[in-house]
Amino acid sequence: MTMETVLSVKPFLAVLVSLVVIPFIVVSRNQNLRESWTFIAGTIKFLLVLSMLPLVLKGKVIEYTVVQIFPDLGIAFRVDAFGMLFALVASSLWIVTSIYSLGYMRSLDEHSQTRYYSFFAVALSATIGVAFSANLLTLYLFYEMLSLATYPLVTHHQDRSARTSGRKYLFYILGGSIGLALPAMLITYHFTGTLDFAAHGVMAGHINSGLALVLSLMFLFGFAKVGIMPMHSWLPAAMVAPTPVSALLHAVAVVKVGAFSVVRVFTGIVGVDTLATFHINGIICAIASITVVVASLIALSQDELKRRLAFSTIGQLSYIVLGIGLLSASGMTGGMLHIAMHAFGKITLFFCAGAIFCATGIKNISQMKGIGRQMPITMTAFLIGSLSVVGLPPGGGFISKWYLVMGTIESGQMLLLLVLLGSSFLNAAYFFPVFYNAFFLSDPEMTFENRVEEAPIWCVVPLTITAGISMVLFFYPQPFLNLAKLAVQSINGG
Amino acid sequence: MIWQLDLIILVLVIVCAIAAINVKDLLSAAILLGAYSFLLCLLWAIMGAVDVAFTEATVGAGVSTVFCVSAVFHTTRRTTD
Amino acid sequence: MKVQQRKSSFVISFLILLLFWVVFSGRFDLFHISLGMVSCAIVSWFVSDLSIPNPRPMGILRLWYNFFLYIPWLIWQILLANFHVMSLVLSPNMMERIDPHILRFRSRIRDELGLVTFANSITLTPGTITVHISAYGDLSVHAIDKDSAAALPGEMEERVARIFGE
Amino acid sequence: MDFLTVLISRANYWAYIILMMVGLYAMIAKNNLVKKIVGMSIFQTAVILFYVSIGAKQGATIPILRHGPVPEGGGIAHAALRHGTDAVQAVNYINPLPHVLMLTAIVVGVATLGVALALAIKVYKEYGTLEENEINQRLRRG
Amino acid sequence: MKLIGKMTILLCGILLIVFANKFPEFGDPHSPASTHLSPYYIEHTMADTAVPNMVTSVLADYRGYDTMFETTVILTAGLACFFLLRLPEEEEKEIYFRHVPTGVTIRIEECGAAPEDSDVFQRIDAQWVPRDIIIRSTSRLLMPFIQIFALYVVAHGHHSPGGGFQGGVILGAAVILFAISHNLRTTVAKISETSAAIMSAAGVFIYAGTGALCVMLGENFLNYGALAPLLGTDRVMARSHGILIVEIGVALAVMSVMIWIYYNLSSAGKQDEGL
Amino acid sequence: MNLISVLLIAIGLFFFLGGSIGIIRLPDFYSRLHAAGMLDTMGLFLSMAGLALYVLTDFTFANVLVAIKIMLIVVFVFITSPTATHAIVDAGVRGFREPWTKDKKGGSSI
Amino acid sequence: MVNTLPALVIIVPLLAALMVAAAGFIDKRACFPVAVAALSVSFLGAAALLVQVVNTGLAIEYRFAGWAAPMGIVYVIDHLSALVLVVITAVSLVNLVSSKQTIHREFADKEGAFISLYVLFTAGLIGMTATGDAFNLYVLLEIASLSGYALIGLGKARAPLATLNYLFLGTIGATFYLLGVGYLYIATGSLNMADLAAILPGMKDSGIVLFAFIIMLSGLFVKMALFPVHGWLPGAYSQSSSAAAGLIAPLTTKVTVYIMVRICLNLFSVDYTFHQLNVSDFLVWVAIATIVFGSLSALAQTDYKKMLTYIIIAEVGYMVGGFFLGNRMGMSGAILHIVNDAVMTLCLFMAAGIFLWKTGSEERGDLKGLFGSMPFTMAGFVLAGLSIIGVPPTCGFFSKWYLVSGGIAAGQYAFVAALLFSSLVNAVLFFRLFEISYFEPFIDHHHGSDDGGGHGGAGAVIQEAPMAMLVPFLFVSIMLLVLGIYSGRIVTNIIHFAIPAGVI
Amino acid sequence: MDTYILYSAMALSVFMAIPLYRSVVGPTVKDRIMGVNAIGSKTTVLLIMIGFIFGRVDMFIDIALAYALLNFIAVLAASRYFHKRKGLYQEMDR
Repeated sequence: MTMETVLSVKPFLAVLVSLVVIPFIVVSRNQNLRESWTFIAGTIKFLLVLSMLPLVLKGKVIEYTVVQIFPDLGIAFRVDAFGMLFALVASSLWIVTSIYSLGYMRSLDEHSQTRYYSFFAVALSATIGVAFSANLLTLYLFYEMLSLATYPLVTHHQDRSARTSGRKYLFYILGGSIGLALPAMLITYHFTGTLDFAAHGVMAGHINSGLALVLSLMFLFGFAKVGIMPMHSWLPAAMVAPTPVSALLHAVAVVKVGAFSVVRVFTGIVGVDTLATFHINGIICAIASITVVVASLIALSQDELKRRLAFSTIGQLSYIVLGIGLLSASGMTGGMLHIAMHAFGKITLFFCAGAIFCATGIKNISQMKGIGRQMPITMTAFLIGSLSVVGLPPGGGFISKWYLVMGTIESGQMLLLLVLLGSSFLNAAYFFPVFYNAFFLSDPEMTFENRVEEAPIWCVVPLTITAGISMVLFFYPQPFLNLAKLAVQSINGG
Repeated sequence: MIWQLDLIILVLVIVCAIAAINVKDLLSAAILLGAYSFLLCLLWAIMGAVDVAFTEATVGAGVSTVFCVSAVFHTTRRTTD
Repeated sequence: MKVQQRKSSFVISFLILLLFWVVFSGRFDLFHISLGMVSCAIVSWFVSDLSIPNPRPMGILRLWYNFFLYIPWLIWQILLANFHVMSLVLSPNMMERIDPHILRFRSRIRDELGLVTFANSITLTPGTITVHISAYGDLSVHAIDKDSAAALPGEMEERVARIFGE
Repeated sequence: MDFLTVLISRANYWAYIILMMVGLYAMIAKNNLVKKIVGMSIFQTAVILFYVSIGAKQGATIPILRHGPVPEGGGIAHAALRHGTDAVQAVNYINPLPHVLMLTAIVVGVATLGVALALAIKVYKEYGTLEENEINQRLRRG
Repeated sequence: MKLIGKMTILLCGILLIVFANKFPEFGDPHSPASTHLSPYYIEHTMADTAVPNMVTSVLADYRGYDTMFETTVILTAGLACFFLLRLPEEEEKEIYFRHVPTGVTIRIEECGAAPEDSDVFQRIDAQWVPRDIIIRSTSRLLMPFIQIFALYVVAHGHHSPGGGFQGGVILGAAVILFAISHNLRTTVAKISETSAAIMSAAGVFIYAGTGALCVMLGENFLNYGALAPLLGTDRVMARSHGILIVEIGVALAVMSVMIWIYYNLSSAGKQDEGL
Repeated sequence: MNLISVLLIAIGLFFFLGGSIGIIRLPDFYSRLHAAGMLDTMGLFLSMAGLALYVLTDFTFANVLVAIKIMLIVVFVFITSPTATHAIVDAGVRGFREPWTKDKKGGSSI
Repeated sequence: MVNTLPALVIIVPLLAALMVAAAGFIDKRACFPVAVAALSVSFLGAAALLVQVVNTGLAIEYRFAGWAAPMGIVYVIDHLSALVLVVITAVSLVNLVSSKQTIHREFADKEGAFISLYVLFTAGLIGMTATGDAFNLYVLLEIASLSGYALIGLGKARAPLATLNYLFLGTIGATFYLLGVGYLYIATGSLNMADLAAILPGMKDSGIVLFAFIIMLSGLFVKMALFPVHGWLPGAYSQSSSAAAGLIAPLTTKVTVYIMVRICLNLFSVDYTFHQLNVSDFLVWVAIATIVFGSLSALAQTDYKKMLTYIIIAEVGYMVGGFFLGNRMGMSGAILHIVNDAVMTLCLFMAAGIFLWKTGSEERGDLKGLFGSMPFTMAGFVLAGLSIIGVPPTCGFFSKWYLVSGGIAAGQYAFVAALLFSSLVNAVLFFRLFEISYFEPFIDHHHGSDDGGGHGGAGAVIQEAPMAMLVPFLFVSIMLLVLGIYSGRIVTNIIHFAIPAGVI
Repeated sequence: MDTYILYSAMALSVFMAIPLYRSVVGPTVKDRIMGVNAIGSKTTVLLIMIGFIFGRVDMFIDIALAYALLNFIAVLAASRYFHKRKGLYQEMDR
C-alpha cells in the first residue's frame, strides 16, 4: 500500500505556534492577557491539528522539511495516523489543562506564573514536535527540548525537595537520552545510513541480531520517559511539581512522549519484522510485564495520592510497550489506543488530586475519609477516571485493554494475558480504597461532614470535561480507534 | 664557512650556555647570556650569515643584556639553582 | 646668544658627523650623500646641545691638533707599560713582583673633558687604573706595582693640561 | 664514515641539539623564573643555529653580491668563487633564505625576552621571590 | 619535576640525534635547501630589486610581508611591556635634590610639584649615583657617532650587512647608553614615553602604509614596483627605494620600542629611576 | 708590507695571550683588570693595525676606507675600553670589595 | 584588478592596531571606535571571501609583494580558512563590542594598549589562518602569542605567574613548530605550503620529514593544550581579565587545531598522515585521555572560570580525536567543532564576564539567584550550557553528532564513550550551576543586601547587565541555535570541500 | 697570508677560552663582567679576521664596529647594577 504524500507547512506551524506566543506571554504584564495568549495558542494549535485529521484519516501523509541538517537528514515533519493520534490527544488536553492551571495557579497564588506558562508552551511545542517528527533526529531534538522545558516546571517550587527531584529527573532523562539513546541512534545511523521512520523499520538487513537487541534495549531504556522499570524512579519524584504540570506532563506529554518514542522507534526504526525475527519482542514483553506488575504492587503501598497515581502511570505505560511487544495487530492497536485512553483517564485523576489539594490542602489518601461528601463532582470524576484506567466500562480504557487482551490471545501469549488481567485487578485494588475512603468512611474528626465545598470552578470544569470525554470514548472511540488501526495497518500492511 | 673556527667556537658556546643556566647568581646568568650572544655572533659570522651576526651583535650585546640586568635589578639576584 | 651657540654647535657637529658618514659610507653618489646629509642633520639636531655644550670653532681645531700630537706619545707610553705589565704577568714569580695599591692625588686640570682624557689615559696605560675621579680633580688610582705608580701624575698630566690649554 | 668524521662533519647539528636540550632542561627543571627565561633564550638560539647551519654552503661567500672582480688570493673560505666567472652563480653565494628567517627569529626572541622579563618583574612584585617552589608554598599557605 | 625534565630531555635528545643523522652533508651545495629556492634569490636579486645584499632584498621584498610582522612583533613586545608594567603616575612623596657645588643632598617631602632643575640644584634619584664624569663624558662623546653609525647601517642595508633592524637597535642602544650614563629622568624628558610609543607605531605604520599605498596604486600589498610613478624611477629602482623606505620605518619602530621597553623594564614601570 | 702586518698581528696575539694569562693568574679582580682591559686593548690595536696594513697592500680607494674604518674601531675601543674598565672598577668599589694588597693576602681573591 | 580582500582582512586590523596604539597616548576616546570599525571591515571582508570561495569553489590566492608562490609569501583562502576567518573576526568583534565597559573599568589608563594588543592578537590569528607559508605562520603565531601573553598577564593576582608558565610552554611549542619547518626546509628547500605539498609525496620515507611531522605536531599540541602538556591553560585563562578571556579562550586553541588540520591535510598529505604513519590511533587515544582528564578535572573545580578552562581542554580532545579518526565524518565534526566551540566558548566566557561584572566573583556559589535577577543573561547562559552538553538544536549537538558518527565509523568506540561521558559530565557541571543560580536566593554583592528571600528570585528585582554587554551576549547565544540549525549547510557547502577527496 | 690569518684567528679563539673561563668560574660578578669585556675585544678582532678569511672584510667591519660600541654599553649596564645596588652578599644578608 503506497501512501499519498501531501506537502504542507501545517505541522511546522502547529509546532511553532506555541513557541511564537512565548514572547507575548513574557511581555504581557496583565495576568488575564497572558493567559488569553495561552488559550489563543492552544486553540490555534488544536485547530491546526484538527484540520489535518481528515487528510490523515484518508490515509494520506503530510510532510514538511524545515531544514536539511545532514546531507540526507534534516529536521522534518511527517504526520501519519499514529502521530495524529498523539497530537490530537496532546493538543486537546492542552486547552483543558490551561483552564485547569488557571484555576489551580491562581487559587494557590503561585509565584513566577509567567515562567510557568512560557515553559508550558515550550513543552507543548516539543510534544507536538515529537508527534509529528519524520525521523529519529527530529524526534530526539524535540524529546530533549521537552526534557529541558519541563525541568523548570518540575522544580517550580524551587525548594529543597524540588531540587532533589529535579536532579533525579534530569539524571534519568538526560542520562538516558545522552548516554543511551543518542549513541544508539548514531550507531543505527552509521549502519543503516538513514534515520527516517519507515513502515518496516530501517534496520532489517543492516544489523545483526546481537546489535539489534542491544540497540533496542538502548532505545527502550534511553527514552527514559517511558518509565520502564530500572529507569522509572524519576516519575514519582517529579510529582513535586504543581498538579497541572503533573497532570499534563506526567499523564500526557512527558510520559506519553516516552511511550510514543519507543513505539515509533520499534515500529519505524527497528521494525516489526526485525523485532520478530530476532525474538527481541519477547524480551521487551518480559521487561514490560515485570514493570507492570511491580509498579502496580508498589502503587498499592503508596499513601500519597499523587505518588500512587505516578506508580499507576508507570504500570500503565508499560501496557503500551507491551502492546507493541506483542506484535499482533490487535495488540499494537491496543497499545496505541492506550496512549489516548490512558491520557484522558489519568489526567482526570490528576486533576482531581489537584482539586482536592486546592480545596483542602490534603495529599494523602488516608486523610481523605469522607471527602466525597464535600466534593461530589470531583470524586465522581475520579471514579470515572479510575474506571477508565483500570479498564472497566464505561471508561475509555476498556477499549484499549480489550484490544490488548485480544492481542495476547492472537499471539498466543497466555502468560501475558495473565499478567494483563492480574495487573488490572491490582489497578482496581489500588484505586478502590480511594473512593471507599472518600464515600464510605468518615473521618473521626468529621472534617468533611456535609459541607459541599468544591475546588474553584476553573478546576472543576476541566476535570468534568476530561471525565466526560473519558466516558464518551467508551461509547464512541472511532476517531482514535480508526487512527490506531490505520497506523497498525501501515506498519503491518503490504 | 670555516670549520676549524666553527668547532672551537661551538665548544665555547656550549660551555657558556651550560654555565649560564648553572651559575648560582642571576646577574651572572644575565652576563653569561650576554657572553653567549657574543660567541653566537661569531658563530654566525663564521658561517657567513653576516646579517644574522650583525643582528645578534646588536641585540645580544646592546639590548638583551641590558634588559636582563634591568630585570635582575628590579627583582633579585638570589637563586637556589 | 643661546640660539647662536646652538647654531654653531649644530654646524660643527654636522661637519664632523658628515666626515664620519663619508668614511663609513664610501659611496659618493648623490643619493647616498644626500641621505648622509639628512642623517647628519637629524643626529646633530638631536645631540648638538649634548656633545658640544659651548662651541668655540677655533678652539676645537686647536684642541684637536694638540690632541693628535698627544696620541703618538700616549701610544708609545702605553706600549712601554704594556711590555712592563706583560713581563709581570708572565714572570714565574709574579706574586712577588706585583704590589697592588691605591694612590690618591689631586690633578691640576680643571676642564672636565681634560680630566676625562687624563683619567682615561691613566687607565689606558697598563698598570694603572683610575678608580674614582671627582669633579674637582681628586683621583684615586689603582696601580699594580710601584713602578707603574711612579710615573703618576708626572708628564702625562702636563701634556693633557697642555692640550686643554691650561 | 667513522665516528670522528660523523662527529666533526655534523658538529653544528650536534651542537644545536645540545644547546636545545640545555635550554629545554632549564625551562622544565629549573626552579628560578629568570633562569627559565635564560633557558628560553638559549632554546631559541639553538633553533637559529640549526637554521643557519642549513644555510651554510661549502666554498661559498656571504650572501652579498660582489661589485668588483675577485681579488687575487683574497679569501680562502670561498675557493669556488675564484674560478667562477663574473656572472652571479648560486653556488658561489650562501643561501640567504635561512638568514632572513633567522633575523625574524632573533627579533621574536628578544621580544619574548622582554615580555618574559616584564612578567618576571610583576611576579617578583607580587610574591617577593622568583623561586617557583617558594611561590607555590606561599600560594598553598594563603 | 627535575626527573621528568631530565627524562623529557633525554628522550628529545635521542630523537633529535637519531634524525639529525639523516641530514644532508653539512654545507653541501647540492642539498635541497641550497638548490630549490635560494638560487632564484641569488641570481635575480640584482635584476629584480637592484639590491646586492640578498638578505635585505629577501627580507624586505620577497618576504617583506614577514618582516612587516617581525616589526609588529617588536611593537607588540613594547606594547606588552608597557601594558604589563606601567604604573600610574603617582604623587611623589619625596624628592631629592643635590646642590652641585657643595655636594649636599636635600630631601624634600610632600611637595606638590617638583621644582625645576637648575645648574646649581640638580634633581637626583633616591639611589643616588655620584656624577661620574668619565662615563658621562665618554657616553656623551660617543653618542653622536653611534647614532650616525646606526643611520649609516640603516641607509646602507642594500650594500652591506645591516638594515633597519640592526640600525634601529643601535639607535635605541645609543639612547639606552644615554639613560645609563645620565639618568632615566633626563632621558624621559628628552624622549618622552608618549613620543616613543607614537614613534614605534608610526614606524610600523610607515611599513604597512607603504604596502597599503601600493594597494591603492592598484598593485599587490608591498609591491613597491607600484611606487615607480611616485618616485620617478623605473620599477626595479622603485623596489630598491621602497626597501629603503620600509627599512627606515623598521628602524624607527625598533629604536623607539627598544627605548620604550627599556624605560619600563629598567624602572619597573614607574619611569622615575632607571638602571 | 705583508711582513710588517704579520709581525703586528703576531705581537697583537702575544698581547692577547698575555692578557688572557693575566686574567687567570692575577690575584684579585682589580689587578686582573690591568691585564684584561689594557693588554687586550693593546693587542687589539696592534692586530688591527696589522690587518689594516694588510688591506692596504691592495691600494685602492675602497681599501683605504676599509683601513680607516678598521682604525676607527681602534679609536672607539681606545675611548670605550678605559671607560668600561673604570666602570667595572667603580662597580667593585661600590660593592665594597677591598683590593688585594700584599699585606692583607687572601682578602678577596677567592 | 587584483582581489585585495585577503590582504585587507588582515591589513586593516593591523593598521588600526597601530593607530589605536598611538591614539592611546593622544586621545583615548578614539581607540574603541577605530578598533570596532577595523574589526567590522575585517569581518565583512572575511564574510565576502567566504561567499566568494563558496560561490566559485576555488581557492583565492593573494601574492604579497607580487611574488609568486614559492618565492614570495602568499595567502591562500580556501573553504576552510575562509570559514575560520569569519569565526575569528566575528568572535573578536562581538567580544570587543561587549567588553567596552569592562575594558574601561579594568584598564583605565591603558585602554589604548589593551585594545591595540587585542586587535593585534586578532590580526595574528587571521594571518595564521590565511597564510600559505609555513614560516609566515610562525611569525604570526608569535604575534598572537605575545599579545596573548600581555592580554592575559594583566588579569588577577596570580595572572603574571600563570602567564609566565604559558609563555614558557608557548615558546616551546612555537619553537618546536619552527624546528619542524626547519626540518622540512632541509628536506625540500621550500617554505611554501603548496610547494611543500607538491614535493613531499616524493620523499615519503624520509626520516627528516617524519621528524618534521612529529615535532611540528608536538609543538602544536603544546600550543593547543593536549593532555600531557595542558598545564598552562587553566591557570592562564582563569586568571585573565574577562575581556581578554573572551577573546583568547575561544580562539587560541581552535586556531591551533585549525593549523594542525591544515598541516596534516594540506601540507603532509592525507595519505602521509593517515596511511603512511600509524599515529592516528595513538593520537585518538591521547585525545580520549584529554577528554576524560578535562572532564574529570572540571568536576573538581569550584571556580566557574576554571571549570570552563578544563572544559576547553576536553573540547580540544574532541577536535583532535575527531580529526585523527581519519574519516570524513570525524573530520567534518572536528572542523565544525572549531566553529561551534569558538562560539560556545565565547558565549560562556561572555557570561563569565557578565557574572563578574555583576557579582564581582567567579566562584560557583556566587551565582546564587541570578535566574531571578537577570533572566535574559541566564537564558543565554543556559543555551550555551546546553550547547556544550550537546542538546539539540544547539550547535554543540551537531558537531558532536558528526564526531560520534565518525567514531563509530572508525570503530573507535572508546572515543565515542569518552565523548558521551564528557557530555554527561558537562550536563552535571552545568546543571549544578543552573541549580545554584536557580534555587538559591540572590545576594547582591554590590550592596551587600539579601533581597532574594524565600524562593530564589521570587522577589528579586531584575537587574540585567548593561545593554552593551547583554545585547551581544544574547546575539551570540542565539547564534548558537542558528549555527546548529544551519550546520547542515555549513558542512555540505563548506566543510566538505575543505576535506580532500581522498578521505572516505 | 690568508692561511696565516686563519691560524691567528684560531689562536685567538683559543685564547678566548681563558676569559670565558674567568667569566664562567670567576668568583665575583665583576670578574665575569671583566671576562665578557675581554671576550668582546677579542671578538672584534676575530670578526675582522673572519672578514679577511672570507675575502670580504668591508662587510665585516660594520659588525665589528657595532660590536665594539655595544659591548661597551652592555658592560656599562652590568656594572651600573653595582653603582645602584650593593653586592650580592650584602643583598643576601638583607
